[in-house]
Amino acid sequence: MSATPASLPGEPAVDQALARAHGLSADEYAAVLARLGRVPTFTELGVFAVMWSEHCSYKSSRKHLRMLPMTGPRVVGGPGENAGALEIGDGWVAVFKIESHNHPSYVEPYQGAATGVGGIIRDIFTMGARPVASMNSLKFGALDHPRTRYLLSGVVGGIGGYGNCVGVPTVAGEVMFDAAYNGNILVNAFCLGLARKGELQSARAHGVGNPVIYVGSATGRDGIHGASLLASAEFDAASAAKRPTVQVGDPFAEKLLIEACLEAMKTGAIVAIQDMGAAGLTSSSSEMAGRGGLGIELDLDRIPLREPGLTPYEILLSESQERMLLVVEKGREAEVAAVFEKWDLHALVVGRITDDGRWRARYRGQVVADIPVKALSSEAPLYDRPAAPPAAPLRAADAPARAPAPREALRALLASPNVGSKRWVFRQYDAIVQSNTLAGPGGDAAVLRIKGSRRGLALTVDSNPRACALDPYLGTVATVCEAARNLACTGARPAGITNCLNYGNPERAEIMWQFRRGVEGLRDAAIAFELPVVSGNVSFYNETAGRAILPTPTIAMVGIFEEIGQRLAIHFRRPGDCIVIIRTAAPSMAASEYAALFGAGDARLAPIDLNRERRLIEGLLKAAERRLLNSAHDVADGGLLVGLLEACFGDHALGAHLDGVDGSPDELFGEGPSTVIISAAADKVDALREIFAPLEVRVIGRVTSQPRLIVGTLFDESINELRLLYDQALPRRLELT
Amino acid sequence: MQVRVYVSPRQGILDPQGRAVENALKSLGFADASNVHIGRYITLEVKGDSRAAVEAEVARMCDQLLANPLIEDYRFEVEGG
Amino acid sequence: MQVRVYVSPRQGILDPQGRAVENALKSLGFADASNVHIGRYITLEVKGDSRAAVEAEVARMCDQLLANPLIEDYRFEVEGG
Amino acid sequence: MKWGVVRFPGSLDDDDALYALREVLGQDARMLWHKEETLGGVHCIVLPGGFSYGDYLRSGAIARFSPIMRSIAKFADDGGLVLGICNGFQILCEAHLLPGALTRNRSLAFICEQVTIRVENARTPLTRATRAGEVLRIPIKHGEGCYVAPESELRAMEERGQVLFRYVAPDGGLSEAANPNGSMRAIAGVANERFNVFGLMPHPEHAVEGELTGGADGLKLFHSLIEAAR
Ligand SMILES: Nc1ncnc2c1ncn2[C@@H]1O[C@H](COP(=O)(O)OP(=O)(O)O)[C@@H](O)[C@H]1O
Ligand SMILES: [Mg+2]
Repeated sequence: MSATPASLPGEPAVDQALARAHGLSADEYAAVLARLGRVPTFTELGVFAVMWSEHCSYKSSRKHLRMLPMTGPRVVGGPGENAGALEIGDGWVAVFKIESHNHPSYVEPYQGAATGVGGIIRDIFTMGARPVASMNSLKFGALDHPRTRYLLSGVVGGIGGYGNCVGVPTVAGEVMFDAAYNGNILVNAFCLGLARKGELQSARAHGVGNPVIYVGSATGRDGIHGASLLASAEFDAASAAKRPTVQVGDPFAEKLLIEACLEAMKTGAIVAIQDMGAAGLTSSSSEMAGRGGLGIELDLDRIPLREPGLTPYEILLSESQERMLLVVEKGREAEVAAVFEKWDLHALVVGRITDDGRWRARYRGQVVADIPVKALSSEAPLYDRPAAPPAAPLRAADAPARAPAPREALRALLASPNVGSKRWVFRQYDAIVQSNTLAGPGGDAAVLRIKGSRRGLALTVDSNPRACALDPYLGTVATVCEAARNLACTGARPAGITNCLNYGNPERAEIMWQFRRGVEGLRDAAIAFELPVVSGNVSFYNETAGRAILPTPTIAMVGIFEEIGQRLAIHFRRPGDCIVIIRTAAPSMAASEYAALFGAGDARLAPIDLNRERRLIEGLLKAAERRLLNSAHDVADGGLLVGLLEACFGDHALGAHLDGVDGSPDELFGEGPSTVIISAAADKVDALREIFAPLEVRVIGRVTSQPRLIVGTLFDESINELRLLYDQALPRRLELT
Repeated sequence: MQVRVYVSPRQGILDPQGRAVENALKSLGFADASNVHIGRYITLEVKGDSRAAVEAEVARMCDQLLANPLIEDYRFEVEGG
Repeated sequence: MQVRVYVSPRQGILDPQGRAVENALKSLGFADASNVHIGRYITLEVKGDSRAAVEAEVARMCDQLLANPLIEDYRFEVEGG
Repeated sequence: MKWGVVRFPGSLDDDDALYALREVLGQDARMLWHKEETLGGVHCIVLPGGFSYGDYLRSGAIARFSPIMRSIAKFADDGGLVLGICNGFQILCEAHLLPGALTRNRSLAFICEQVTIRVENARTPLTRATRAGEVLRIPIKHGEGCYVAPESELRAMEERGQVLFRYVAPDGGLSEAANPNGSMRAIAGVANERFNVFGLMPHPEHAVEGELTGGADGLKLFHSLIEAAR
């Protein structure tokens, strides 16, 4: 029945050179010819190019990602679905994922970041989960780089502009500035949704003859080859010519889609559903058919278009936002359409499921593409690219440039945009809509309640590219440890990981080595903490003119409270409480902000003892459960004193008097393996010693009602004054013109 | 001199604002309205010796700040001088 | 007919966007720019029998939806027909 | 007392308002769909926060024309109680049920944070459970909350007591820094001349659970309305 597909009049002739221009290597083009048994049509070439791009096929990373532990007693839903899901108790399932939108955000920061948020939210509700929380991880170039402020305000504006308008609270995130990102910023967006167990939606088509339905915005020329090809090639001057039309987000359309899709799912008539993300209609249709082992036929004349004259090639490759593709039980189309009409959306039948395993598209009575579904969905090329460590370390230790007085060092650290408060950023995000946010941005992790349950969730996203630059393996292990600690400091038990692995060009052996070591670090740490990696994303080619970003594996972690009443905050609460630190190893200057400001970085990261890290986590959880603690805070950027001050910066204007620290720069400002600061009543300290053994529980001072930071004879400083430095770190740099 | 700059969404770029307003106009009973697009209307004064000099300066302002060339087109008028 | 509507902040109403753009222009070195105001530029097509009919309809659109008379002024041009 | 919370397609705090009324305050509250025209015999209508119709043009400009707004205008005309929160406030202004307009924040940025507001008139159905001069802690989250009205109108509103809340520092004092969005006369909330229609930018429905989330000062406003309807 199927006529041999042909290119349309006026379309370029397909040959190896054109394939090359589409990013397909000679071998890949040969594989296309072999799979089809003929020369592809122009449309088919475009389809292969996007589906076999790095972004869509994970061809360089897939082999390594298989190392990651993806299963566990809480994991639900098989691999291959759109996002991972975790059972969290009381019949609830949490669906979460993080994804990059780096290149689009560099080109057009507002829309790039906005559509990144929109895309990840669609990934979540497509699974039948209501999106309840967002986070983001942002890396910018140096603040004094001419483009940084523009990119920062655009990205933050775009995240807020989209997230605030769809009603998903942005509850946590991170921001870092480093010259390594001058030419390649990173925008990684996370979303978590909740579903009732048993109500997860599938993206696996079944039922031959079932109609394929399109809902959402009309298709335009946006982002043709956008996410797929742009994110699969280095970013250089030449790519300016390749630059796709910028995708513009429409958060109101997304809000309608969220509500309408979740409501339509309740009819039970939806067999499969997937958002049209990268490679739009092509990937969503071929992946749904592929998972079901079936075929699919699309009638391109029925696709709603935003402007006339789009070619089949453009329709299939468009990355217009806010679109969903559904497979619906035959005969129940009207029922589904009625729900969408309620939300002023139109559900259009644009194709059907077939039994022949082919992915076929018709346009004006002619077949323009006819490809085995498997060739698109599961038979993309796979590479084992060469990997080798670099000849010289990425970042050598600087000679100590100078050794500032501790008082001066502390002030410089507090005023550093990497250490100071990120309030300028997160006050632009609605963090409280949905009324579940018990702790929003500003703590170690966000805390959400689940209404009608004693349970709750904690969320954090972390990365440590400077550590990864020194050692991509240990840096990743350290990042996982930090995320787990951030959760445990709120009293939540770490339960699952999602990750976004941002690296340079994988065709270079040293980048591939960084990547492989990163995945190994993630694997080892995840196994040590018994945490499944339920979803993730890889972003390669983050380099400009041959200069790659620092290796940046971003780890988002979700923790569970069985009893939300046990949650802890970072702020000291009672004058007279003991201030206690617990460490897994001696602090070090390696990869610290102190080293970045003053030099004096160690060339090597200290090894990490995962058993001790785990003790620390378990100790925190047990102490929280027995309600021994009044606060807990993880020491991160800036080191111990900065951490102490953050614990003082609560509503109560308390202070700290330390007499148990040695006053060396390493002790006061070192970061490196883990330290947590807790406060507890003096009569609880013995119980803490028992719980944390063999880790040392060291009492270093007392919480005071006087708002001063007193460290032996070294300092006696006004907390309010230091707080001003910390609060103004970003505004002072951004708002002065 | 008095300058008026008109910035509008580039053709083919999604214009959610225009679409929302078009729908609203329709539902208000203005069935005759179509193809609605929304951009920015910027007025400013620019000192300069000649109209040509001002025009050149305004073009630079547009390229650098007033319009985003990736998603917007602009045109402008200079009056006086 | 082709219609262009210009909506601008009413005199005396705070126009923080205009001020921000003015500051940004200054910091980019455009010292000659002043009195910057930012409004909306709306283009649309309106079917109608006569120019007068279209003008009357557009005025209604502006009063009802396109501008808020408390804070904004508008004017428009109709072309063709 | 029966409450109706209006759901526009882009409403976001509709469920939060319903949660506060039902679960926290134990009230009889129902959702009203924007395409409906019947109000179901409620005593008080809440127009919640969000982006009613995307609000790309001006906040509330399009929502004002929805079918339910016709009924609400009539309801208000008959003396029914109407509370607009954030986007609801914007809609009520656009619909001319409240004076003035809400424009972009002075900083041009969206702001989400706890603010403190001072009660300026405690003898209204929305404020009777508070004291004049009392400072309430309630969160805001908006990009267009800068209240503007002609000077003559503002003077008349002040004389009639229509200015209900002002942004102040925690000690109750007025200051530039305490005015988060640049509102004229630091106005955070107003009433109509008849004192049955109210609008405010802060979100009382996000300040009903004490320690848990945003404080409990929002309860005072809901309690006021409950007393008033008695
Ligand atoms: N982009 C962002 N979005 C939302 N919240 C952010 C963002 N950046 C930082 N934050 C918040 O600021 C606080 C400090 O961030 P960070 O120093 O990275 O935390 P930590 O060191 O504990 O991981 C955290 O509560 C974080 O959630
Ligand atoms: Mg932390």
